[in-house]
Amino acid sequence: EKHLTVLFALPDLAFPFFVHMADQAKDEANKIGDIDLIVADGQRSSPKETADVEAGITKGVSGIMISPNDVDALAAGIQEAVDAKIPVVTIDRRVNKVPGILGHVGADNVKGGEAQGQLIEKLFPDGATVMNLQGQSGASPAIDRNKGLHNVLDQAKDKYKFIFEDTAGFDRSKGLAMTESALAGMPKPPDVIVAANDDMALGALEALKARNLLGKVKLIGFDALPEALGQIKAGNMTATIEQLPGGQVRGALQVLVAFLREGKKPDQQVTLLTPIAITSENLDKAERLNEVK
Amino acid sequence: MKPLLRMSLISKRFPGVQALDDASLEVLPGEIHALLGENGAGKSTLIKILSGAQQPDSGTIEFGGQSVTFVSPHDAQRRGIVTIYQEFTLTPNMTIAENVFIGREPGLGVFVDWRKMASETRAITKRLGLELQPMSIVRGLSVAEQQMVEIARALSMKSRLIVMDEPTSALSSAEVEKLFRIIRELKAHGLSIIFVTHRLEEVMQICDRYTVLRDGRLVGSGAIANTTIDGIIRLMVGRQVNALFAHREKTPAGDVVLAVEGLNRRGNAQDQNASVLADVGFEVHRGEILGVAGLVGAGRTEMARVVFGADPFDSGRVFVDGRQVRIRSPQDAIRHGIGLVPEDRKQQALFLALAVRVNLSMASHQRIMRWGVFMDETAERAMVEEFRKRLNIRMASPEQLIASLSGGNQQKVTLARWLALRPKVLIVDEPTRGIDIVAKVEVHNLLFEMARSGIAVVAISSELPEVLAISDRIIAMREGRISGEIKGENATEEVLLSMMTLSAKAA
Amino acid sequence: MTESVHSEAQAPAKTDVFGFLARFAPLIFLIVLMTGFAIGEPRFLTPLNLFNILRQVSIYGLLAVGMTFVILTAGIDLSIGSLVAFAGLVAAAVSKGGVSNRFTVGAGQEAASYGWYLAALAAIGVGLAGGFLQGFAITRLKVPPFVVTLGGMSAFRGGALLFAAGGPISGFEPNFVWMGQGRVLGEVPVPVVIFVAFAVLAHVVLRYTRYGRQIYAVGGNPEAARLSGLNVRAVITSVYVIMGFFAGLGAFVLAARLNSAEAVAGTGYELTVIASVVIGGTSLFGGVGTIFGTVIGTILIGVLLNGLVLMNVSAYVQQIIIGIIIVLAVAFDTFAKSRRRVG
Amino acid sequence: MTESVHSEAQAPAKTDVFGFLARFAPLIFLIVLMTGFAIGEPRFLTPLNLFNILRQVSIYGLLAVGMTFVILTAGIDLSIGSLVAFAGLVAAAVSKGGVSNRFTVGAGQEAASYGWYLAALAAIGVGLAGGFLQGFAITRLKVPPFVVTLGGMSAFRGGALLFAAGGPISGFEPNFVWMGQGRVLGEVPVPVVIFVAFAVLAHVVLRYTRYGRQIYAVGGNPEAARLSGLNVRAVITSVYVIMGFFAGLGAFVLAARLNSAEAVAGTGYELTVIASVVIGGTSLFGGVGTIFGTVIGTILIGVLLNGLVLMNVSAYVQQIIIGIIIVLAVAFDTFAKSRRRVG
Ligand SMILES: Nc1ncnc2c1ncn2[C@@H]1O[C@H](COP(=O)(O)OP(=O)(O)OP(=O)(O)O)[C@@H](O)[C@H]1O
Ligand SMILES: Nc1ncnc2c1ncn2[C@@H]1O[C@H](COP(=O)(O)OP(=O)(O)OP(=O)(O)O)[C@@H](O)[C@H]1O
Ligand SMILES: [Mg+2]
Ligand SMILES: [Mg+2]
Repeated sequence: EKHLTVLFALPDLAFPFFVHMADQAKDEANKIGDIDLIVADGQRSSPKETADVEAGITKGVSGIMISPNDVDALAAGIQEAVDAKIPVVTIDRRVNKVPGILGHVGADNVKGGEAQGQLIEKLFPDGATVMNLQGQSGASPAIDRNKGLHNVLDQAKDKYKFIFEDTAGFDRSKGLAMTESALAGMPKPPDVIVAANDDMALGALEALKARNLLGKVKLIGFDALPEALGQIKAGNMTATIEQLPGGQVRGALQVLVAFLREGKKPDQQVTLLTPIAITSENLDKAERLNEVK
Repeated sequence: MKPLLRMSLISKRFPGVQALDDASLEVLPGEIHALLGENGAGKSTLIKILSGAQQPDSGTIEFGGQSVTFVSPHDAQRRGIVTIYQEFTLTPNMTIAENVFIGREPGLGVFVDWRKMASETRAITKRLGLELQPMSIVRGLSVAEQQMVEIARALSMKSRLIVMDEPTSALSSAEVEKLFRIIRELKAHGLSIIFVTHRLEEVMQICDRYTVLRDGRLVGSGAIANTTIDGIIRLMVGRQVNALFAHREKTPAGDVVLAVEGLNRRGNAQDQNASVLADVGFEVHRGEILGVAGLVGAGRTEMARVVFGADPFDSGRVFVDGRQVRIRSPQDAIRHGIGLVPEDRKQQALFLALAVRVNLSMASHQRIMRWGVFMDETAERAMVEEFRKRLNIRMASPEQLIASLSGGNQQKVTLARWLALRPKVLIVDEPTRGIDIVAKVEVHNLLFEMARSGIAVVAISSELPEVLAISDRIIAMREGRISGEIKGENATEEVLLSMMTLSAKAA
Repeated sequence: MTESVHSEAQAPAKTDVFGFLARFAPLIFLIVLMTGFAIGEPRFLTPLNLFNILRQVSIYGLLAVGMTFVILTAGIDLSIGSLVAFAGLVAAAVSKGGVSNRFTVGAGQEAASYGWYLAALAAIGVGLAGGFLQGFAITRLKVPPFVVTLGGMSAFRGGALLFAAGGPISGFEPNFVWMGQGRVLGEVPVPVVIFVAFAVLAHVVLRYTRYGRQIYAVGGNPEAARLSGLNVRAVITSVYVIMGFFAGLGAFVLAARLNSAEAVAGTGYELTVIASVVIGGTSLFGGVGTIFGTVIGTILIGVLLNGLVLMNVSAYVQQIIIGIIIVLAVAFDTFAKSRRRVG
Repeated sequence: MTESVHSEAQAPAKTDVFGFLARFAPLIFLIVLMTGFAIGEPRFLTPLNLFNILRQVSIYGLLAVGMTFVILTAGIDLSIGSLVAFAGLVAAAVSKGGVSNRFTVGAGQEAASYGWYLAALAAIGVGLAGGFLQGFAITRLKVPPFVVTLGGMSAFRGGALLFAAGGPISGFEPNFVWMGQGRVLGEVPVPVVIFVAFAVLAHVVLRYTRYGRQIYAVGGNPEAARLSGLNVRAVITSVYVIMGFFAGLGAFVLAARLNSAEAVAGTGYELTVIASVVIGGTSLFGGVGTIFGTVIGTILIGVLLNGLVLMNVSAYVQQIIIGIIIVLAVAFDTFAKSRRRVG
């Protein structure tokens, strides 16, 4: 067994979603054994994450796992790693431009947004009024999730009306304030509130609670955080989107280790896990259900 | 008699200078004690140590028979030592009353009683003969008024010793008289006073004893009654100095260079509608020194600033060499050959963090540029050297920070800044404020030399002897108006005083 | 910086137009803005919406009150967003009954859960400690406030992230949550009551106490204040401690309001809060400003955010408009003040 | 702010320890830091890593050079992060052959694609315009720089988001990309060359030209500068224009380096850049500072970020350490200077 040092570059460790990824990676690394895992925080900045990759190259890591902050902007950094003959596995978001990436394990954000849209279609086959809390302006997951949602619902524009759309910056208190303001300005509450992450959905939840609309307005989040799962269990939230981050990370690390220790290339270069909408009916499919106490 | 204060063998070093070198000072109860010395002799440093604002490197202080150490100004104040510093210590955006009672506001518990604060302030300003509203903001006051507020604050404190570091440098004779009256009153109540000034006549007039410092060392002390101005000067500079005020042979005045007509400007801090300048008009000739006399707040500074384009005006016309010119900024004024040496050196003239060389050349970059963009530092150094010689500026090197020069030398650099520009008209506002007697004579000589070289000099001064000594012609101002004009040789202090205090019509 | 003219609002009330304008410039600006929104969207003026606005600004408002003290001494505090996150997490952990079970999900009815007042005290304690540390660095190490609190911004955020280990802490006991979500007297949200109460207290302190005058004196001319016998270092340290107090209190109310605390809370608050204070007429150069102005400034920003959302202005355009209005509001105030008095 | 003491680096070089320390405090601090990292991780000192650090800091460095001009006049510019995003997007769109086909995917070999120099000019043009607007508001509306550029920060970000509504723009022609990713003389990254060239140019301007003199004068004492016949307004406006130039240039290099431009680029840069400048010994109160110091300050922050990652320090702890080191670096500089000259 060869001792390995693996760099895991993440876009933002201030967000629970990525922290969970990091925890899962550490756990998997322990399970596999004899792996030093270096976790680097890109702090939401592509140049910073590029610098993290470069630091990894300097350190001479055996392999790199990366969840890119932005697929285009990180291409240069990943190319450097590939050029330095360090195997790279991408997670979550796929970098097409760089040839020679060992593999990709991910669940597409656009697909996740589409799952939100499909759920709305399922819940309201006859149409609905939709309030959409978007993620941080300009950030690529925000753009992609929004795009997926619109991909689905815009096909039936006359049925599904976006009566309110604004960014709440992935932030819980903005989600709350925005929902309050929006509800105050609407003659009638929307049928469904859909948010680009669970944080904003949980903020909206507090606003709904204050106006006694809990359960009356459907509320859909994204990321399947334990807290959201708990609220779904309690019936206060309708759904969230599970991208199986733990599964992605574990799969990616296995691919990397297999290559480094046995020289085995993955069977398929790209492994896509399909994001699923978690509702009270399929809660058991959620990765982090065990964290709900 | 046992001294009230005994400072012994006080030393204080700043990087590069030994400001105090075993200096000592004794003050008796109920006396007015003059602390004297050239610029940079260490007077203010000694005072700051006495008031707890700075700590000495070595030495001891006894006050009221007890050995004391002051680690903060608060300590000294608690013991009854009250200081009026040379640099203003007012807070511009607060009211006069607040400034007077800062840190000692009257009131109940933690609360301030505004009404009481205002009435007590009014009482003190009355005593000083001032017409100031306790609730008006300090930032709008003239320099002299601010000085009076500083004095009011000192009077409002319970004290056994009041230290006054150059309180009169910003005052004209009328205010000085009021101040002296109060000082005598304080003395009569048994207080002691340390009095710093560069005007030695004042020392003769009011002080009981003196102490002279030179280069941070005690060089002499004694009773005023046993000495003369010349004797004090000898102690201060360490050699014989002859002329108090230099004299010069008068040259015939040339053509009119600058003429001002009907200048008006309204509005000040206290009153929007008051006139700061009302129908001001005057002429200056080539090679002439025009003295401008006036009481505090008479509008002399304002007139100078308006002519120089530093402040706007409402109406009026300015002519240079007979042609009307539009002056709306200092740049305009400079382009037409007008310069201004402002009243407040620190705030308005000096770049304290920059070298002497850079300060000196600031207004005349055009003269020492290469290819239109680069500074020619060789030429610049030559220029500094030229003025160092001509003006006898004492400095270690052109690269020395100007902050480390003495006041007199700073003033010479400021004058040099304008001479380098070769102006047609140079307005100097209180050109010898706060500089020692020797430097003052040098500055006067400099003004004479400027006049001789054909510059028209407008010299504003609150010191009547100075105005009388240097001017070919004198105008007096009162309440924003020109209240009189007189030829230099015909003028006396009495005549000028009456022009300054009587209304324009009566004059 | 540039030679802008500012002045105290305490000048004697004269009957001149510019004096009036100068004194009430931010209020006038606010009224104009509100009128605009009311015309554009009648629902803007409903009591429900106005209370929403007040509740939304109450946390910014508490921070802005603290920031007024800091800015009056010519200081600045960039660390408050991070400090709010940190203090909120600590309050949350306390409410959940200690650090070990901070991540248990549920409404916090566990036996070990501590009362809301302990949570509040914990948050305030963290705020005070953070503020004191920074005040100490500013006065003793003589590092400018901008730099110290920039360092604090990074360090407290790191601390918050470390403490939260990535996960939000949520689900508090009902009394805690009531402090953020409850209402009194029928309609008035509790956070608004807290905000108003502390704003009034701060106003009294600044306007009527010796300590308040000392703050203005230190801000107006620190050297003069020192020579007048004031303990300048203590005053400067104290304003950061006060800011810390308000950061802790704000963190507590924020956690209660969201029923949750997380490490990314408060990001970017510092700039919004500073903008509120400055719009309210407080000078960044120190010595000039009032709590009344700060309250107006805070509400102005809240109205702006709410009104633009109500009028359905695109999120991007909102940012542009907000940027421009901040500048215009301060320009208006500066203009009014400069006309009042000849500089 | 507080009474810290700063002074010009142009004082005569004397052979006193504190004078030397004061002059080279940031450099000494940097050397100590680098020694620490070199001991902890020998790979830190490899040429590859050192060039990486230089390349990583080159964009911050360009911005910091511009910021030095601004801070020398006692100003500040909080808008640069947003301006970088906006200018980068415009450059990207130009490179892709115009606004209409800015989102086409591919390496930009489309017929309509414009050359890299046009892209660079566009970015710089945007920067200059943004800087001028802000300088104008500061000098004419008399709004403090902090407020104007806070407004600009919001407004330019809104503009960038509006421009990039569809997401990042990426895939430029090879010459463009070379400006960010290429190397010359074997090893030296192009961005480093650009940074060094402009730093030298800025040094010459500040140290040897009349304009540089005027900047120090205006920063040191604006009133005295005005009374010496300097056009203070023009000088102040100009430094924001210069800052804008560097923001545009930085945006161009950043876009080239990442082969992509996005609306969220540059978030938070302003604070890192200001920290670099201040660590380099430039006083926030104006009139004191050098480009040399700024370069050192920038490298110091780059070294810190790189070294901590190399030594495998946990991400959260990194933030705490960075916060503390920023404060310590400035404290060391202040201390050294205060010993040289007492104020
Ligand atoms: N804070 C300081 N740092 C460095 N040098 C100083 C400082 N304060 C005073 N000095 C120097 O100490 C010496 C004594 O200065 P001081 O101000 O005591 O003189 P002074 O007698 O009051 O002069 P003046 O009549 O001009 O007021 C001078 O050389 C001055 O430059
Ligand atoms: N910056 C200012 N703002 C408002 N009012 C001012 C200002 N400067 C001076 N004044 C007022 O203008 C009037 C004229 O003052 P000015 O300074 O011109 O008088 P002066 O004759 O030079 O007296 P001083 O000896 O005090 O300098 C005074 O009443 C003063 O209060
Ligand atoms: Mg003195
Ligand atoms: Mg005057």
